[in-house]
Amino acid sequence: MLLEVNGLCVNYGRIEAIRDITFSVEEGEIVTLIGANGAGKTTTMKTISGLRPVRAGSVMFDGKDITHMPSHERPVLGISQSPEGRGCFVGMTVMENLEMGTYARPDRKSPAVKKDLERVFELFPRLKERSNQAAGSMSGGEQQMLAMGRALMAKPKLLLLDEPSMGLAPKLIQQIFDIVTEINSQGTTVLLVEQNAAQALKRSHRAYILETGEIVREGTGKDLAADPAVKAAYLGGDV
Amino acid sequence: MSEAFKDEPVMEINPDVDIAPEPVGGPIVAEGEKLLEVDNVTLRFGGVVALNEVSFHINKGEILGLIGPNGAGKTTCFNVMTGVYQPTSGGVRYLGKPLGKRKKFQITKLGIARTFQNIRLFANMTALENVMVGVDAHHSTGVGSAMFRLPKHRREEAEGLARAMELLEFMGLRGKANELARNLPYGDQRRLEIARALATSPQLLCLDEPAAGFNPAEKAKLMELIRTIRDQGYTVLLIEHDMKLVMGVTDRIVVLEFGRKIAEGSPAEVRDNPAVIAAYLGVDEEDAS
Amino acid sequence: MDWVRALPKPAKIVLWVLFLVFLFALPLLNIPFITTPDSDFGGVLFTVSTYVLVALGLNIVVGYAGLLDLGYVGFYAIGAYTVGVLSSLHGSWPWLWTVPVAIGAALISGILLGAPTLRVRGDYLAIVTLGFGEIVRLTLVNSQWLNGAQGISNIPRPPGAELFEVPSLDWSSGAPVVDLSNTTTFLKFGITDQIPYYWLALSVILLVLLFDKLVKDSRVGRAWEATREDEDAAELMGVPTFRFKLLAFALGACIGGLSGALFAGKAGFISPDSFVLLLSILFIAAVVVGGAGNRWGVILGAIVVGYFPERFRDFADFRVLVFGLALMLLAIFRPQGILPPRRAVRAIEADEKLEALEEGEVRV
Amino acid sequence: GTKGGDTSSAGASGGSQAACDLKIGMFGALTGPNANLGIYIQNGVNLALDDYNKKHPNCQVKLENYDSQGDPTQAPGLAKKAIDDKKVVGIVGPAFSGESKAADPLFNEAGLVTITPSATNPKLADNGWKTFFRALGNDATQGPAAAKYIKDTLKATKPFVMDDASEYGKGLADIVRQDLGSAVVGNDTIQQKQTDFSASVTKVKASGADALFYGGYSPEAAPLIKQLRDAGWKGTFVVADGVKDQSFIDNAKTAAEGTIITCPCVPADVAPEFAAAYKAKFGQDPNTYSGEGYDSATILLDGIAAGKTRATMVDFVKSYDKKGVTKQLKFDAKGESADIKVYAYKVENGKIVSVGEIK
Amino acid sequence: MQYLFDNFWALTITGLTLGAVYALVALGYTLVYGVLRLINFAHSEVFMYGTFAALWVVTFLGGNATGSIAQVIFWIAMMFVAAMAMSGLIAVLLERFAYRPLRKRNAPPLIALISAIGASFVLAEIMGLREKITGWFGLDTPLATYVRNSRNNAGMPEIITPQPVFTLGDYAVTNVDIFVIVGAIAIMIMLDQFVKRSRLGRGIRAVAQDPESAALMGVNRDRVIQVTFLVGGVMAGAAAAFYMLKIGITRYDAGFILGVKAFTAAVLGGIGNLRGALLGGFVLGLAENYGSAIVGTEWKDVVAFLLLVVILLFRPTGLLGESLGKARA
Ligand SMILES: Nc1ncnc2c1ncn2[C@@H]1O[C@H](COP(=O)(O)OP(=O)(O)OP(=O)(O)O)[C@@H](O)[C@H]1O
Ligand SMILES: Nc1ncnc2c1ncn2[C@@H]1O[C@H](COP(=O)(O)OP(=O)(O)OP(=O)(O)O)[C@@H](O)[C@H]1O
Ligand SMILES: [Mg+2]
Ligand SMILES: [Mg+2]
Repeated sequence: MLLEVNGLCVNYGRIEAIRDITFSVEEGEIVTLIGANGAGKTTTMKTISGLRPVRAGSVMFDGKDITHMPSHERPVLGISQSPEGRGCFVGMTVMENLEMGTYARPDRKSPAVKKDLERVFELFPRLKERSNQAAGSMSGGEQQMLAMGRALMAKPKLLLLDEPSMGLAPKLIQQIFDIVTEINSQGTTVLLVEQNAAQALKRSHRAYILETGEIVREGTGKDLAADPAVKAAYLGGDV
Repeated sequence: MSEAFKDEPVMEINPDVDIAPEPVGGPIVAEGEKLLEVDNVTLRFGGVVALNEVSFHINKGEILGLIGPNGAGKTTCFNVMTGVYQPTSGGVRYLGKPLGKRKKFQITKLGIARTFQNIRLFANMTALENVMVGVDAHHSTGVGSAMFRLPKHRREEAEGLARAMELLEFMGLRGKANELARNLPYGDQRRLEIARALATSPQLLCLDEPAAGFNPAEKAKLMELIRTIRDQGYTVLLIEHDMKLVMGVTDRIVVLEFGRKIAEGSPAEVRDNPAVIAAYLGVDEEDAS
Repeated sequence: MDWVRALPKPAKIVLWVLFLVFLFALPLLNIPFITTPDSDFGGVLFTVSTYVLVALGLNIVVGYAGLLDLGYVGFYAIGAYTVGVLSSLHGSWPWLWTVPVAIGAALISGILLGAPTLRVRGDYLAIVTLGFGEIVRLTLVNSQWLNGAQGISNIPRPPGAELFEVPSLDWSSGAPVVDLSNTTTFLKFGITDQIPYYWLALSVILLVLLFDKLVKDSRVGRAWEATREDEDAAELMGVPTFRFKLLAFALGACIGGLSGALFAGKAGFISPDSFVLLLSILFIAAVVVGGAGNRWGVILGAIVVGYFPERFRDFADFRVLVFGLALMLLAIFRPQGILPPRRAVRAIEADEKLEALEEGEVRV
Repeated sequence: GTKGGDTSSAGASGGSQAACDLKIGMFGALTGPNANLGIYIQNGVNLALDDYNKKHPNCQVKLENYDSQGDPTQAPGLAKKAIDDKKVVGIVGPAFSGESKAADPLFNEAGLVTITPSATNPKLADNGWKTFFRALGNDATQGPAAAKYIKDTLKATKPFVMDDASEYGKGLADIVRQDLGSAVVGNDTIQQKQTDFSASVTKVKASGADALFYGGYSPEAAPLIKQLRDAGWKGTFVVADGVKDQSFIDNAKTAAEGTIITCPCVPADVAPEFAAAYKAKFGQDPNTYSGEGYDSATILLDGIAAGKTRATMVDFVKSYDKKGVTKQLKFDAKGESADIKVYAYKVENGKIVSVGEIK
Repeated sequence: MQYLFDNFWALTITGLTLGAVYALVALGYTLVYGVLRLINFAHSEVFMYGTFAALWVVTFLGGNATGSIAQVIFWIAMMFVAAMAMSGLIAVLLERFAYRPLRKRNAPPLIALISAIGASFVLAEIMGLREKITGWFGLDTPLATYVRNSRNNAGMPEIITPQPVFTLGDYAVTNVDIFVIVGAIAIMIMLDQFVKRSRLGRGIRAVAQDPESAALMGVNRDRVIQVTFLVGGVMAGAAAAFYMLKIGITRYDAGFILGVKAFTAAVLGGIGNLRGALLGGFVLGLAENYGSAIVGTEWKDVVAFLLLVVILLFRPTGLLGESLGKARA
């Protein structure tokens, strides 16, 4: 198991954002969390990357208990997140943002970094075009690409993607999912949060459905995608 | 909805509440006539041409979709229309008159209101106060009338409060009137943004990706909301990437790519336009919905 | 405070009236421990009142409109000097006439300073205003027309009447005894007795408080708050943010000028030494420590900053040190101020719960 | 200490015998940045009090301190406090001119006598305050003396005059300017707390001045002369009593050598007994205005010994005429010292030595 | 005006030496502002402690005007080491006790300003009361040389007399002038390189712009902030050493005015921008000297502030202010 989440509870003040959730991600998998607004998906992601303190439960990564590890130490282990709302460094250029992605990489001075940069530019030519533009002046979708590119630059073992398709054009959404599949096939484990559930389920090995802070269902991507109840609630069957 | 899932409190609106724009003076065009014209607008940021000789117009009473790939210039277009940026060349005409170098707040007073791609509420004010700020756009109470509680002040406060409560009621936010904006759930915040924009009694309401981060069920609700808003007498300009929503709600669509207009027409026309498919929709369209 | 809110309206009014009477009687009551042992209590109360007044004015600028003004003492000085110049140095106007002119002069200087600088980004405003405060002081020191460092003496006192004598209390025997030998003449603005000046300042504070409340609870107050929260968004919602910022600045300046005029009328002598940069900083401290944006909070803050150094003169040389420590501790333990503004209260409650939970969790 | 006990109340009215629980006040900066001057005065006052209390073991007088920190805004509250304390029959102070302006109107109104040992602004005496007395010469006497010294003794032909824009410094410098007249080759004003004087140094050097009169205090005088010497200026530095302070030499080091200091204060050798007693008690030589402090207190104590009360003290001081450690203690109608001498001092080998009276 | 031209070089060189000190102190403001978006009001005290460290170490080592070249170099070196160490230490303590507790409580930025003001009072007063405080431990007599008259000026023994090296116009440029100007620029180049090489600069900006995202990238926020304070402090220490070489006299409240000036310099150059601090410092130093030559020395500070206002009107983010950093509507 690369990631094991056990009985996790997280609060915002009195609000219990997630209650006793347990799930795991195997090395090499794509696992998706789906759920309505406010179900606690983002909170789960933030907790895994250490941005939210844990009230109860534990998070294990690669066999190591990281429940209380400070967030900035986790990228060193190989956890990288593309946060919801992008979180680009608005005052830095696109290039500097991408370089920030390598901040915690032990091999940040090696030529491998250059290769990765080329790869990101290949995936998102717009970023190459605009490598000297301030991230804050990029369009919403461009910033989303940048956030994803930055996460890729970290060469993580576990990539956390929080709604990577938000604000992207339909054509690009396809591409994003292709990219996710591709980097996964190259060995990166992915934990994905998506509103675009149909696409996400199709491409993931397993998925969990989160509802008001609890996991209410789990299964393989295909099974869930075929489940009529899931279809009705999350896949945009006719409402 | 299947009983397998608890009944999620998907945003419920009260479409029957009357929230028609307050008559705030000035000329009003008839239904179906040109409300706003974007006329040959070009905008450059250094080397980047964000808008390149873009022209289109919005008719009174319609829902116009503005779509295009990321970075095509849609948000920039909003920014030009609301006075955030001055176009390098060309201009915007509203009710037949150029906007010129008007300040942002003056344009709002003329009747153009907007929401933001990233939510920008007044986070530490209550929902009601957020909406009241919008209502205040057409008020003129100053220090003097507030200090002496002149009749003008009292009338404006009373009317403003009534309208703000109506808007909250309409959006289904009445119960949250006294919550701080920053404590509202995401969906409520999106709706509060719309309420705040409506509070300025705009002729034209510009929505920038209002459905971002919504799931299909929520998107369907939003679609309904947008229609109701139009039916109450507003004209709506909508930026959105969700094709189902755009196709379902708009009367007409303008497509931008690399700052240029590449297509314009009814949803059906645009959907089948090969240039739009190539630039924006992608081939595997059925999959995207 | 909640139990006050729960009371019926007549009871509330009675409470308020009693409280006001108590405030006016404070310098006569000579309550042990509260009364400053090492400096005249009436004088200290007057000083505290000027702090309160200034803090109320600065609160409009800092607390409501969110503009960091580190040069507020400049307006205070302009108010005082206007009075000094017109009533003593270059004219012989009665004090009362000079007050509106002082307010006007502060207003104009507020607009002159604000118009060009309020367009500057928020953080930069701090240093620009700080510079303004220094420019005012340096001008006072170096301008011969304003009598330079010598300052202005013989400023006339406010007009008064001598109606009746008010006795004070004496506690030296342990219990309060009415002391008829130590009385204050109502309403004689004399030289030695400072209590009538306190009464004057207190009355002005009440007026300003009323003004503050009326203006804050209106479109103007909302516009300030919106501007502070997100200037661009406010502008796009139809708020002419620049105008409102300038308005806040000008109103703040007026109140600063008014406090200066009061100070000049009581002191009778002013010099540039009374308007040092440090005062600006203490003013800001009063507002922030009390709770920027909450008028009751800033009043408390002003009392902390104005009263405690006088009450604890025993610390002698260690006064400033202790004061500095107190500021640090207040900042750490009341980060939102002593009485945070209403909007923050709910947020804090949530945050505090969260903190408690988090702390619990760490120990687990 | 012993208290007067039963005799105390009788004394006040008797007229011949002293009341026994009276106090005198010391008003000035005892803490804060300007505390030094206040403490030198306080030492002098304490010495006088010791002398008195030794002679009147059964009828001690106490000292009440009013620590204004030199701040005019704090002064009125303290003055009121002193006035309200009916046992206080006289005040030594206020020490500075600014606080005097703020506090003296109160003392005047209350009829509480003040003898200032150090506030030298000439205009203080022009306010018609009945309770105002000054135990030393004011700047109007010191200024001309300084100008005279520059003209006659130094024979400077190109004097430069500088001040610190303070009431004291500028007032003094203006008098010097006036007396030197057209000979002055340049003027400059610096600000208190300034530490870098490069612009002024350039100005002095460019003027070719052979003497510089500086009206101000030692915290600025020390770095000023240091920077002038560093820049190679060779003229004579002339300052007034505000700089007469060992710290000036400690800080300016060798640059202070040769500095001329004028002061309406007596050199230690004029009152050797006082100097010895002071040294014995405080472990150092008497400093600026210690002697004046001693004299001022002595006048008030003599008044107490003569059975004066607050109400009668003013007339007592007015008609006082005795030799003190600094001069003949006698006041004119405005409260100014009738017997004023200005002395010149010089910094030699790290010490301030007297070079005699300026006549 | 004529006077300005006649003494141009004298005003320029002395303005530059002063500007160098401003610039070094300004760095501390700029660095901290860059990461925390707040005015580190107590930075002036960090500088002031450096001046005392320099003074004490020279006094302790028995520095005097007649030392050999080697001795003088040793004294100066020790001065810098002591001042930089002391200022660095104070800056780190300041961060630890005045800022970190607030950050942990998510305090609004304004309250941090108050905490800083409080800390500034505390630090200045501790220095101003050092005689009394050491007195509690009976140390005031043995340490008399260091603590006596603690409210007064304290002068450093002269270890180097300015010697003219060459003349520019009619101004004899001294060894001290050259040392201060060249030294300050050299130190700033070193800092610039350090910030680049160490990723510190990027870490600072990342933390400033989005602390959460920065943590996701592996940036240790507390560490970055601490190092920022340390570096700012060390720079202030260097400034303090230069200042003592040139002015030679300090006092417990010597930091205040210099701090205000340095902060002005930081804003002038574009706060948050290291090179801006350098430029701002020199511009301010020169402007003060030229300004006082034109309108009179007493208006020196007025000139400085007016210049600031004018520059901000035309360049709202300072001379070299970042054009980046604005979020979009
Ligand atoms: N900063 C916050 N303060 C208080 N409550 C919060 C905060 N952030 C989230 N919450 C609450 O926690 C719950 C879970 O939120 P979370 O953001 O994890 O949901 P989500 O599943 O990611 O939703 P979305 O689809 O909107 O991104 C919600 O009820 C939300 O209102
Ligand atoms: N201030 C600016 N400086 C430089 N380039 C800018 C600026 N603002 C926008 N741009 C560029 O202009 C182009 C249009 O941006 P805009 O935000 O209008 O795109 P959009 O159509 O809204 O895209 P999205 O769907 O991703 O939000 C983008 O390439 C963007 O990078
Ligand atoms: Mg989310
Ligand atoms: Mg956009």
